[in-house]
Amino acid sequence: MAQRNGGDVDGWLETASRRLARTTSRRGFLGRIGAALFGAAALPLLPVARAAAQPSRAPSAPESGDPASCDYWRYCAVDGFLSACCGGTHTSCPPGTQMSTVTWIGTCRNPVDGKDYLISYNDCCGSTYCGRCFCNRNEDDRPVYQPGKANDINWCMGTPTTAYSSTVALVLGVATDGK
Amino acid sequence: MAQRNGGDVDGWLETASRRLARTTSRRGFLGRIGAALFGAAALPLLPVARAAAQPSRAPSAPESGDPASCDYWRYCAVDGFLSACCGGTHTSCPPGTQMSTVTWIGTCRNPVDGKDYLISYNDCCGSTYCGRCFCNRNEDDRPVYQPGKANDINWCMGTPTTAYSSTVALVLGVATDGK
Amino acid sequence: MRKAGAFPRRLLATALAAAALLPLASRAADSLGQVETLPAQPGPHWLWVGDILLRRAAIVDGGTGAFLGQIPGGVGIIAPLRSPDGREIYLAETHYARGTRGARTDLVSVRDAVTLQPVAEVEIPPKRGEHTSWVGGSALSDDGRFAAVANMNPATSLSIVDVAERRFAGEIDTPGCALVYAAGPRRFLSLCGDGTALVVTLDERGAEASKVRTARFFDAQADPVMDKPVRRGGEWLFVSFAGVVHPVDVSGDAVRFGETWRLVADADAGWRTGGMQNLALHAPSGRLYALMNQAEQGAHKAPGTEVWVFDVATRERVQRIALRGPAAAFVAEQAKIEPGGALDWLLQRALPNDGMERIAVTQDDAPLLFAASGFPSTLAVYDARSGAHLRDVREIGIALSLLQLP
Amino acid sequence: MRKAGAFPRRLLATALAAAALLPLASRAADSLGQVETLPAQPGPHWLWVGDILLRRAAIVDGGTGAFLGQIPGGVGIIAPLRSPDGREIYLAETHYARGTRGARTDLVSVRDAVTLQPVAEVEIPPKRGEHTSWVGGSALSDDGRFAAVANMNPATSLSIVDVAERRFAGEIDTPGCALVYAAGPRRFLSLCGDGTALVVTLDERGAEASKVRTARFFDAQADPVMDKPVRRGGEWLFVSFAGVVHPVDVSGDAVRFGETWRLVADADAGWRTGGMQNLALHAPSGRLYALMNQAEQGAHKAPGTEVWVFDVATRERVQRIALRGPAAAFVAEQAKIEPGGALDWLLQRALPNDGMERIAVTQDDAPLLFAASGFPSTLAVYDARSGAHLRDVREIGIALSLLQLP
Repeated sequence: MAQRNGGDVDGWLETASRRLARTTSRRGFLGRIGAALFGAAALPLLPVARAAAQPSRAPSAPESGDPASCDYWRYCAVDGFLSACCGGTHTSCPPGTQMSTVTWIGTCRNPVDGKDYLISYNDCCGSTYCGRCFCNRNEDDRPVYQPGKANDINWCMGTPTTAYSSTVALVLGVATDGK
Repeated sequence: MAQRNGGDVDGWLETASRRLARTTSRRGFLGRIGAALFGAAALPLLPVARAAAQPSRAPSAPESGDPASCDYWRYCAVDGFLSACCGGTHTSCPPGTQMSTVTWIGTCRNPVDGKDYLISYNDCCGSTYCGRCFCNRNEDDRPVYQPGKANDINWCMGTPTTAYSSTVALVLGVATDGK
Repeated sequence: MRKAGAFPRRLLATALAAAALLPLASRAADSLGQVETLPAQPGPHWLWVGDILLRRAAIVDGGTGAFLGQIPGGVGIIAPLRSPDGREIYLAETHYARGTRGARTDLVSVRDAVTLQPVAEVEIPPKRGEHTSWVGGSALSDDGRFAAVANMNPATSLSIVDVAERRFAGEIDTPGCALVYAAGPRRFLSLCGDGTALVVTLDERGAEASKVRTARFFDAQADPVMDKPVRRGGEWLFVSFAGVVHPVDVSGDAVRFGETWRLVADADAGWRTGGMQNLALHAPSGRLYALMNQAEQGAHKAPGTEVWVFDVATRERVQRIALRGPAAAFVAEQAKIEPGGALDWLLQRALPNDGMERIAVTQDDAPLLFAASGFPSTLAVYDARSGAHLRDVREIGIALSLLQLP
Repeated sequence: MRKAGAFPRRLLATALAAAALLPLASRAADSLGQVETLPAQPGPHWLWVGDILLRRAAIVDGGTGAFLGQIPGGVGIIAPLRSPDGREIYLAETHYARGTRGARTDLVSVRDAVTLQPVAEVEIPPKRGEHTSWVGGSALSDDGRFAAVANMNPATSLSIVDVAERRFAGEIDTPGCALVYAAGPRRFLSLCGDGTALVVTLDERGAEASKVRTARFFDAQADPVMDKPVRRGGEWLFVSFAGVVHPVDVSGDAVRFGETWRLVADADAGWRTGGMQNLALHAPSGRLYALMNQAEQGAHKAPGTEVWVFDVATRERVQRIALRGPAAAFVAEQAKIEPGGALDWLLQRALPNDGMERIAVTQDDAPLLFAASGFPSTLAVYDARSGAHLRDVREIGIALSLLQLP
């Protein structure tokens, strides 16, 4: 059935099939379920930060980019389905879910002002997998025994159930520490 | 990016992609989950036959073919994952399941002796979807309000749970009626 | 893009230093704990999209392709019902205490339609039936008071729930008949194996007031009607295996059967109506949409490559809409190829069109036609009047099932 | 092939004619109600294969590619444990009464290893942790008496189950430490965020007899060990982000730390060990298999394109096995292209190799190396000695997770 070797295939079909294969394997729909189901990033040992207990005061960070894209600056340490693709936004959970009160913190550089911001990756919980816009950026991810930095952990904790649906990325403030 | 029209693509890649597409859409793995989740075929109105109450006496039908293939003669009215691909055989359920006691009956012609046999399509229940060798042959399938012939119905009834896993095809005997 | 680790490492060096975060967190810019809500009434182009493996019904806006939210279901059919005032969503659910084993609980859950949060549940007998199309598994009485759930174990009955009082109102046997369709303020209709229908009327408390078998209105042996009808006001339209339309008028005290007519003219021999959900109806214009195929066997279930549009008043076919193939749509999605371009055109030509399994039509003045395939899971959106392909909704699920207007 | 409908139609014409079947059924040739069982002991080439979406662990024979059976799990980690005598399978499970909501129940179920049927269950506190790799979520003490389940909510602890008495034996706090690995007849080991390990010893009733933090054996900040170790007898081998092997000897009363050594020589700069399950070990030969990649970021999680084989005694690399790519394997499966042919060869060349995420090695004298990818779900089987590709196990699941020897 095969008459030619791989180098002879038509450019467009090879391109398409490579794109297909790549997206199927890593970014396609199936890839977005559970390659790593959840998200995480910075922070110390237990007890981890209880985001819900923290006040909201400062003006938001200046913004650019698409919150429905994995490349969006706040997602430098995200690992999960983007709430922005699931009926929520990058700062709010989809209807029918609850935002986790326990969270993990990343530090991402905002391209607009060049500053580093602390980002809280809260999971949206209590529903099924959203299944859209899976993003996994493993920079500075740590093992599960360093839970505050482990993005392999299901952080649906402090919610009525641990069922994971999607993830938001909240700006907590400018990271003024140690830079 | 596209330089040629569809008629110019290399034969082998087109063949492969067509096969891929066809099998992906209908016979590939995803296609085997739930295109129709369950099976069914002949029989009258309620109450449907309770297979477990029926005796086993006659010699088995002469056999040819592959019980792990949709083309196998007993599967003329099957709709589900083949038990033979799931840890069971065409006449026994996989470990960890229970065989349904309520069933639907098909009439299939055995290519070896040319006779028509009554086939009981019992579901294997109490586990998750097997997900292998999905077969759906809709010949003489009827609507759900004719349940004894409706292969869209989950026939995991009379078992501890209705969780569907796979399906067997038992020879009940030669169909002597009305031929 | 990211400045690496100086901050977290320093913190880590200070064991149990969570408190150290608070001064930083006090500058928080985004509010915590925010959860979106939906508008009080569904949008004109919304659609529920069921998924067997993700076990959910998702709300999609066909006009924008946006995914608006989802409600999780249990084992089996997931088919949300919306209260007439739009405020609540009722969902029949089945759960096992241990996933696939253990005690079974069937219930009708009540969700707030704005928050999608569960607000109540009513337990019903653990007898709910399960079938693949997910059509006719439950229904809400036209006055919005009673939900009926079709049981099959294999004996058939209806479980009646008083959704206003959050109360199980009782079970009504429907021997020889199955499924359930709304048929009046306090009335439901089931189809029977002998070609009749069973009309169940409820009293003020949801108990059986009357249960009447109609005359035979179709030949159950020679040409049964498919169990996936559509409704326009007081009339249900059933289509038989051979493409005969059987109108059933439920507007009056007695159920009446209208004159039958054919979808497939002699000139169209070889075409049949088929698929898991093969009819849709745009009530304002009286247009009936039928999914058509040319399968040689099992045509009543085979996916369709075209949608034929009929004027119910004149019984004339007014349009044929050729559907794009699901395989090409799936490949285009995975490869992020936009519809309408050259690559998309090539894909549509290069890949076989295995047909779509389900259709739905919105009820507004600029109606959309949805066509879906379970595997690969694709959801295409067309202009229901022109037939023009508008978009494919990307990443819509793993194993699509019921399409349902909200 | 099938003779159409004369029989059923005639039967249908006779309403409620089920009884008419009995004379026919009395000629039944096949026995009804038969369910397969498994051999008393697992085969040498068996493998458990987890699936996140199908919520199961399947048993596959790598030697034949046969699918032998499955056990369903609940929400979260599905990682079966087998009793030392081979007769029972223990599985930590989490269930919600309403699927994704309602009362939560955590338990350790007991299944007969021959029938795969559940025979008992022991409820534990609803605190079980969930993480993606599924490694280290539970463990069985070496004497087979106690199962330990790693909790995280986010406080960490172990739930201890006396599997012999089917009894919850208690909860042991493990502050600052997480996960669980067997480390002796009545002993478990957890890893701690500061580079130490926590050694928990049980008394005869499964209560805490002692709980000791070891010295620091790795630098938790500069080069932490990955949480996916492998065991050979009394020794666990942990590999750090930078590829340093940390042996941990649990054979004696005190846990001892062996001399570290490197998987990646200077000449191999750019290669790292990574993936969800990136180590395997053939105990009889002392061969360590490591999944290797050349990722620029997040290498500890990136899928691997090669497996490097090391002799643990000499610490020398003895082999490199190039892995076939998952995308090509997936396409070949879907298109039913057999490995080894020309089309297969072309697919392997034409499609990019994104690497595999998990490996496992059987413990017999003719060991098999398994390499799996979650998405697309592919499971490849290699000769673990020669590195030759033997087969791909087809239709193995939707979202593969843990590979585990039975």
